[in-house]
Amino acid sequence: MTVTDSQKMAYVAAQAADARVNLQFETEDGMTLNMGPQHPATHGTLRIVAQLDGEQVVRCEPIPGYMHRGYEKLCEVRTYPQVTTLINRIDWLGSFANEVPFILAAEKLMDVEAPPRAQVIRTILFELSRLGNISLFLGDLGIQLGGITIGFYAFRDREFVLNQIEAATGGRFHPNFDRIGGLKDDLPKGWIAETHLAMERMRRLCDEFEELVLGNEIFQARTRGIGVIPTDIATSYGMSGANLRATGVDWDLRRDACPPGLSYDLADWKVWTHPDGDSYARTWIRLQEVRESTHIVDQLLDSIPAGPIMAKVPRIIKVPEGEAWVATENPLGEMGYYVVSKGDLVPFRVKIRSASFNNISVVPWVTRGVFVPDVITILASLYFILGDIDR
Amino acid sequence: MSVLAVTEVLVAQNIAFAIIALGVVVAGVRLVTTENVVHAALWLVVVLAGIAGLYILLAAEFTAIVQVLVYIGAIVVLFLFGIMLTRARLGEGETVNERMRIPALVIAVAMFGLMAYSLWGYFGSTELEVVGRSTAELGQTTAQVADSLFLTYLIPFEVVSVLLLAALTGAIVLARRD
Amino acid sequence: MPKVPGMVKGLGVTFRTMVETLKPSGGPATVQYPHEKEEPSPRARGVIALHEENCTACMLCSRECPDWCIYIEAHKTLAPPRRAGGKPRQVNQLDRFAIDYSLCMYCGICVEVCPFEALFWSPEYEFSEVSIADLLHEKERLGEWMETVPDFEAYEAGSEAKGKKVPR
Amino acid sequence: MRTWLTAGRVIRLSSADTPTTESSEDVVEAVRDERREALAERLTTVLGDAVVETHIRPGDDLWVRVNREAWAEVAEASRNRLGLRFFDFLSAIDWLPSPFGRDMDAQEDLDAGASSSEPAPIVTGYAGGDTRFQLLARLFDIDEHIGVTFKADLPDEDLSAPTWTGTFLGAEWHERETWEMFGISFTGNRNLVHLYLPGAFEGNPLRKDFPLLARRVKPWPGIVDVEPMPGADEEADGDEAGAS
Amino acid sequence: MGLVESGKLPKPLTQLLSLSRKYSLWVYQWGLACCAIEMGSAFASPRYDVMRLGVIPFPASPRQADLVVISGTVTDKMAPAVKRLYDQMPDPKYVISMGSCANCGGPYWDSYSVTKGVDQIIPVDVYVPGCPPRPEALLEGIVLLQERIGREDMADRWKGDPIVVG
Amino acid sequence: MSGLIFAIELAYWQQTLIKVLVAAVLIPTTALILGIVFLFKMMSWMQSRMGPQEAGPRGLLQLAADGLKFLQKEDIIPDRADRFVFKAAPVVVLASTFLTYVILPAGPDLVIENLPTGIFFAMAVSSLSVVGVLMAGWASSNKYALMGGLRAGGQLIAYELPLILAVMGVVIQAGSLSMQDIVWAQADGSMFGFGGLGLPFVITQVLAFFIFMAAIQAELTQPPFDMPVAESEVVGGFHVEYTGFRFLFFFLGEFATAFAFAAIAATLFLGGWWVPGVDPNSALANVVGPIALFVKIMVVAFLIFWFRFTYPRFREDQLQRFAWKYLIPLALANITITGILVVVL
Amino acid sequence: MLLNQFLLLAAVLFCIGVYGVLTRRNGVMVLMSIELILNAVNINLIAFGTYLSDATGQAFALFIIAVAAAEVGVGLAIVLMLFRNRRSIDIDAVDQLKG
Amino acid sequence: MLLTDISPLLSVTTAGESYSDFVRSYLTVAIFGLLALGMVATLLGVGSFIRPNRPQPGKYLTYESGVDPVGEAWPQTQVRYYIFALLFVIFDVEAVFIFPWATRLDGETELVDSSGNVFEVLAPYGSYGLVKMLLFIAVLALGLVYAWRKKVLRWM
Ligand code: SF4
Ligand code: SF4
Ligand code: SF4
Repeated sequence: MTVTDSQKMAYVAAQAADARVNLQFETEDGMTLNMGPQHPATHGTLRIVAQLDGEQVVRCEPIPGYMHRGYEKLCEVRTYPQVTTLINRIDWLGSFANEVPFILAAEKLMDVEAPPRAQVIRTILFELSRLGNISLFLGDLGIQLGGITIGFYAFRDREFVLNQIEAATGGRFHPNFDRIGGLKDDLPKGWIAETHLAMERMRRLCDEFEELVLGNEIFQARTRGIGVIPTDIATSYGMSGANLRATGVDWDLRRDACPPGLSYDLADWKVWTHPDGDSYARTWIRLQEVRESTHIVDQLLDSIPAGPIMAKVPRIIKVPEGEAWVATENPLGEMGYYVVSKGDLVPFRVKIRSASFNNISVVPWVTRGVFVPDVITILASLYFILGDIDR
Repeated sequence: MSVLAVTEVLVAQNIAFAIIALGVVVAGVRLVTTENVVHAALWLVVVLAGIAGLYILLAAEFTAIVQVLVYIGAIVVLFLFGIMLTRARLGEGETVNERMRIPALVIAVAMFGLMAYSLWGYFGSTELEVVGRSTAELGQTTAQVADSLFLTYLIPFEVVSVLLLAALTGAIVLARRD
Repeated sequence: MPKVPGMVKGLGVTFRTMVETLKPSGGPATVQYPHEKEEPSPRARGVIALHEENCTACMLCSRECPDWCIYIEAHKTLAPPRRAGGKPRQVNQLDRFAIDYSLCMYCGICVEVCPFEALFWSPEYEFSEVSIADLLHEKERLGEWMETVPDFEAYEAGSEAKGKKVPR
Repeated sequence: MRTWLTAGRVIRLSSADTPTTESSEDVVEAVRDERREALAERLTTVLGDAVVETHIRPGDDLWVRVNREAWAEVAEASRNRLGLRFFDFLSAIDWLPSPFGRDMDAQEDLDAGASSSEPAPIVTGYAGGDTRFQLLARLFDIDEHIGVTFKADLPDEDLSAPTWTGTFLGAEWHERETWEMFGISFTGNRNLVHLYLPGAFEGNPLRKDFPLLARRVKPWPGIVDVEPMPGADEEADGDEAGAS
Repeated sequence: MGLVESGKLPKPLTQLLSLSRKYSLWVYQWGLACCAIEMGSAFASPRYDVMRLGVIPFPASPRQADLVVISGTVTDKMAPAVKRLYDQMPDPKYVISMGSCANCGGPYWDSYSVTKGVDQIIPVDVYVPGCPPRPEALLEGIVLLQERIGREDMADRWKGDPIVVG
Repeated sequence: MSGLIFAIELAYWQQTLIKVLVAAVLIPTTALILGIVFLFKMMSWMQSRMGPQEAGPRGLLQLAADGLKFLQKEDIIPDRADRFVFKAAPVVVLASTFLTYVILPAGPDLVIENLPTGIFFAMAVSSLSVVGVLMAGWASSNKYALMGGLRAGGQLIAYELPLILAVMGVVIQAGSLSMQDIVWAQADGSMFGFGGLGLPFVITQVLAFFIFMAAIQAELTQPPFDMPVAESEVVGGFHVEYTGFRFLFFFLGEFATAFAFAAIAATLFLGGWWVPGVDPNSALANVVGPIALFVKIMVVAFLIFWFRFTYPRFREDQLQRFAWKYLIPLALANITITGILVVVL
Repeated sequence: MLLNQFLLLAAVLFCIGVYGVLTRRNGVMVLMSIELILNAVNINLIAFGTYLSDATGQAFALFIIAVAAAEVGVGLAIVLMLFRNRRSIDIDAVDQLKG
Repeated sequence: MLLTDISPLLSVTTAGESYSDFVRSYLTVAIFGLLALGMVATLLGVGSFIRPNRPQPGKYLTYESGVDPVGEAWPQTQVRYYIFALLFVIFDVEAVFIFPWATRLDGETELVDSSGNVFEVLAPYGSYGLVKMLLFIAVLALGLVYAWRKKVLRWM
């Protein structure tokens, strides 16, 4: 096996970059702890460099980029349908939710609107991807804290949600199901009933999580009062989603600024907030969110209107000139696309505002002075997906 | 007890003693000469374990186990923590005071000569009469140690508690970061 | 520190699960993979099958594929007329049709854009290879996948979508 | 049916009082958007000359183009005086039309490539613009549910702007990203180092003139392999023409 | 010098040894991108339960691993780490490349920051196609690998040329 | 008697040989049993799956396959490691485990050596593993290993104390340090004048039992006390650099130690090899004893692993606090109360 | 076994300890050498205890172990304090401080 | 080891056994210690015949999550472990003193000579001994309280 020259160069370059970071952190006393790029606590490929005094963190810097795949550039050379299938890999756990804001932005520019049936199904799938995403959070949090069993339960019950997503869209992970002006296909027979059952399973998972982890005194001791983020810090970092709601801000894009094209107003549900802003609060909020999501899905399933699933759009999609910003409440937080079109087959510029990027940039601030084990809980409770940070 | 058996026990004892003594002395020498402080602590473990073996040979079971429990299990650990706290570097060569080496050697050898001379003079080839007696007869069972501690030396025993308390408070005051 | 209830409840959950797993009626959630296989849903995007007769080598799939992983070679020939008496049509004769499954991102765009219903999704997923070159499926292999293509399922109530048929 | 504990404040039901403040759907018909106009007005009064141009798409969004020099004050004033406390993102746009088109080897793209020899005119988007590079940032008011997209022109010869990190802590990473992707530097942000790319990476990927090598090197499978034959092609060609 | 390397071990013994390697593949918990989640499903979901096959996902450090599943996108920034961690695994070691990204760049074949296939930096034993491959597909890849291990020539594997980078 | 010395001498070597062989087979076997039954099977069941299935019938040979596999793994000693200490560390840990087995009685005569200071000896040798762990952590010259080793060291010593102090209550009641005597004391005891069931000390020493269980959980670095080996932080802790069989020594050593501790707990609190209804003086006790002990050990081990698979982990300082603020004062109180009761009653 | 075996071994250890105390500049090493000396004393105590068939030897050995524990505790604390304040555990440096 | 020799039922603890038996039983202990070494050596020795050895650059680098190791091999740690270790040492010593006391608190102890005859019976300590030990424990508990109050039981 040989290695190409470019590979060699990249190798050397990357080593040099790593070394520089190390140098920066190397000081007279204390020790520099490197977590990642391969480290179980960093979901793969985030790198955390922490300068320690004993077990206390003096300075901690996340180093992203190990998963940078260049979406924004790639979007400029792909047609709109091709972009749809690419961007659902950003937050790979809530793939369908990634497609939606982009599609909505394109719809806004083209001035089309999906038919009601498509809107409701879209919303259902959006919530299903949220379930698939956050249920993994619940499991992963347990694993990070040493209670591995809940991880298995989460994976077990998550399968039911994935099954439903696959049955409808054909992809467990990357559905590529959302289309400008509607959806690719209609639901298969029997899907609604089965989804109801899956929701039951999810609620059971929530109960199990509550009993196994959330109610556990050890867990509470590990998370309460750890990693407190005050509201103004959160907004100044642009944190969003459950992380923001855990600081007491009553703000949910689904309710407060739902872009046209999603039908959250058909369901009766609740936005939860928690005043503490600590790791526990973030976990708690997400747990409640899962429960609310199951209720939203249940309600929407019963109110799918009959009708077409696709509005009239030209076969070859050319989006008229203009700029549009659409943000939705994705599982990880606010995800927005700023789409600039020049009336071409391809978008001129797509700025992807992903939630984790902002959420995780708070890490240096919040980990100052905490202990190494707390870094793990804080990271786990902030909940990030590497693809969502690095894009 | 047959003559054969007594000799055999004696031989076994002496072999054991020889092995242990050799180990202890070698480890002790390595302990004071090694450059690496962590290695020194580990040599100390060898010395201490060897000495525990000696205690067993002397039928002092309880102290032997205390030796393992307190010395190896606690004091060495304390040493290791202390070393890791002070960032013991490898091979720095600065740990030995070169100036003192020869004088120290002279002093040590001289002291040993003096002691050996006087010990030999006093005790000559006094036998330790252990074979064929029970540990109780040797006065070394745990129960007898307990009686010695709690009946005979009660005051020192209580003083030990105060001493430990003092050491504890003192060390906390010293080691606390203010 | 540890109050009893929360920790005891947790013990209950794990114990319950264990009992459930061991109960003959409950059983584990496991599918014993190599011995028994779970049927993926009919829409699952496992592998793309090619119905060669339908393909006109129009290149649409190849053009729209974001990964450029469909290789098509064709040449023009004359085909017998559709209706009796008509004049012979000029058609593209497919020489090569290959999908590089090591590169394909399983997005389904090719299947979607094909105007002649020549490409289908099959939920098959067992085609790992020891050598990466074997992941380039030529049209014969793609044709074999056709057998595994499931029929389209019916739609949920209230749908206006029309069901299609899989050519066999 | 909710049996689980409630914690934290009691929260209103979304459907009970979906806030009337957000009215994007209701005012689609409306030509005017009073809320955004009022905000634009306030911005102009607070920022004074710094505002170069504003643009409103009724019921959708507000674009404000400001002076580069006032870039830092814009953030400060927006956050402290206008209530735009939520920091969404900060980035930039390169308005240069891509010299490579879609970077496909396809016929139509080769044409685009050909035309790139003489630079195509730069056309900027909403709220106008005079330069190739434009900063782009978005702030949001969580209480009023209204957001503003800020833009600022950057002259080619001095691609730099004051930093926002003094006001929005989260801007640091965004500025690093922008620096890395566009080569725009931010005075005051001392931490401008590579965020995503390996340290020795050269070039600014999001600039339009940064080529994607793989797309240029790999032969496009569909085009190369077909020998074009003289003579008309019926249905397929029509589609292709449309697809281009 | 190992006996195996010289190929002098009797047949039944090598078979036994191969059998043990086949059924004890400690796999290194390391995911790179979306595929990692499907790998996680295969490892941690009771529905797939990779432990049945003797693939034990305990080790978090490469030192105790036999198998690494490169699941996801390898970026140029990540490539040295991939290589390093592969190096740090003790021989005999196996690699499964999971998903289009790891196979040859996948959806990011034209990206400026993605390595076009992990086999450019480390040798791969089995390629699992998919984006992401279903957990079952990974299981199939593992079964394939196990078959391969079952009949591999130990002497060859032991002697295989070391790969040198840079 | 004296004439037999020579014969006994021979018998001693024969006996010792037998003992060594038995131990050499038994100790790994116990580790394998615990590993298979609890780590692979029970854990899987608790997570609603099946665990290993393919290796051997129902996957029961999984660990055997693992062992054989690890034998074939390359032996890597990192460049920066301190080679000698690196190699010695597993031996120390293993020796600590082996020595604990010496005093475990499986029947009235089935004991390797019935030392008069039995339980005290066990406590002392189990504290040796701290040194081994610190050696491993330090010698790897790896940050995770060092942090893990120090954490483990700090934790092992913190919980060594509750362990020792919890034993004290039993010792007071039994009036002896010998493991056999403790079993006899339980066999001879009576509950409210009813001697049929004896008096397993778990009844009088509930508090001590609780403390003991918590402490062995910590000594085994199992959740909720597994911060030293936490995978999500220090990537396995002190054995992060160990490969192949050297790693397996730690891995299996952990289970062998778990077995030994479970056996100690079973002996101290559940009556050890003694079964109600079997005359402890009869030869039958030597047959039933090991079985009874095994069952009791499995019960205790089940508890240990049940906790392990259920709880998240404490933070390092929390578990230290837990030991110093709760377990140790409780254990001291337990000694006091037991002492008072024993003297007064 | 001769009593002298033990006594002489103790003497050797004692002298090694003395050598260590004199030559080592590292505070921790000095403490370890002191442990050697204390252990030498303990061997003597126990040997005499056994010789005289009396548990007193062990009792005193226990006391010495307790004292040793206290000594190491305080001694290391002092070394640590020195290290914290002066970033060195060279005890000669302390002398210089005095002089 | 044999099934025949049944120990007599004990009502009071005896202390002492023949010196030879005593030393011999500890010989077994030593042998078991060596057994660990022997096992490690044997298994690694066997392994060396069948395991591969393929030195490669990078293989012997310290593992640090896939990047170059940072800083010194043996970095410094912190003080709090020291205090815990110290506390442990002190209390360990205390525990050591409690053990002999615990065996003697209740029940007589018979001392036997080498031929198994009881030559002395030690009386239990009873309440007198209890008070002494409680005093001892109380003094040290004071130390724990002190440490607690000084807040060294939490991480500093
Ligand atoms: S599925 Fe997508 S990537 Fe794969 S061949 Fe079809 S269009 Fe190309
Ligand atoms: S789009 Fe369909 S008909 Fe056209 S080339 Fe592809 S498979 Fe053939
Ligand atoms: S192959 Fe597909 S699913 Fe896997 S990492 Fe790449 S993009 Fe994600």
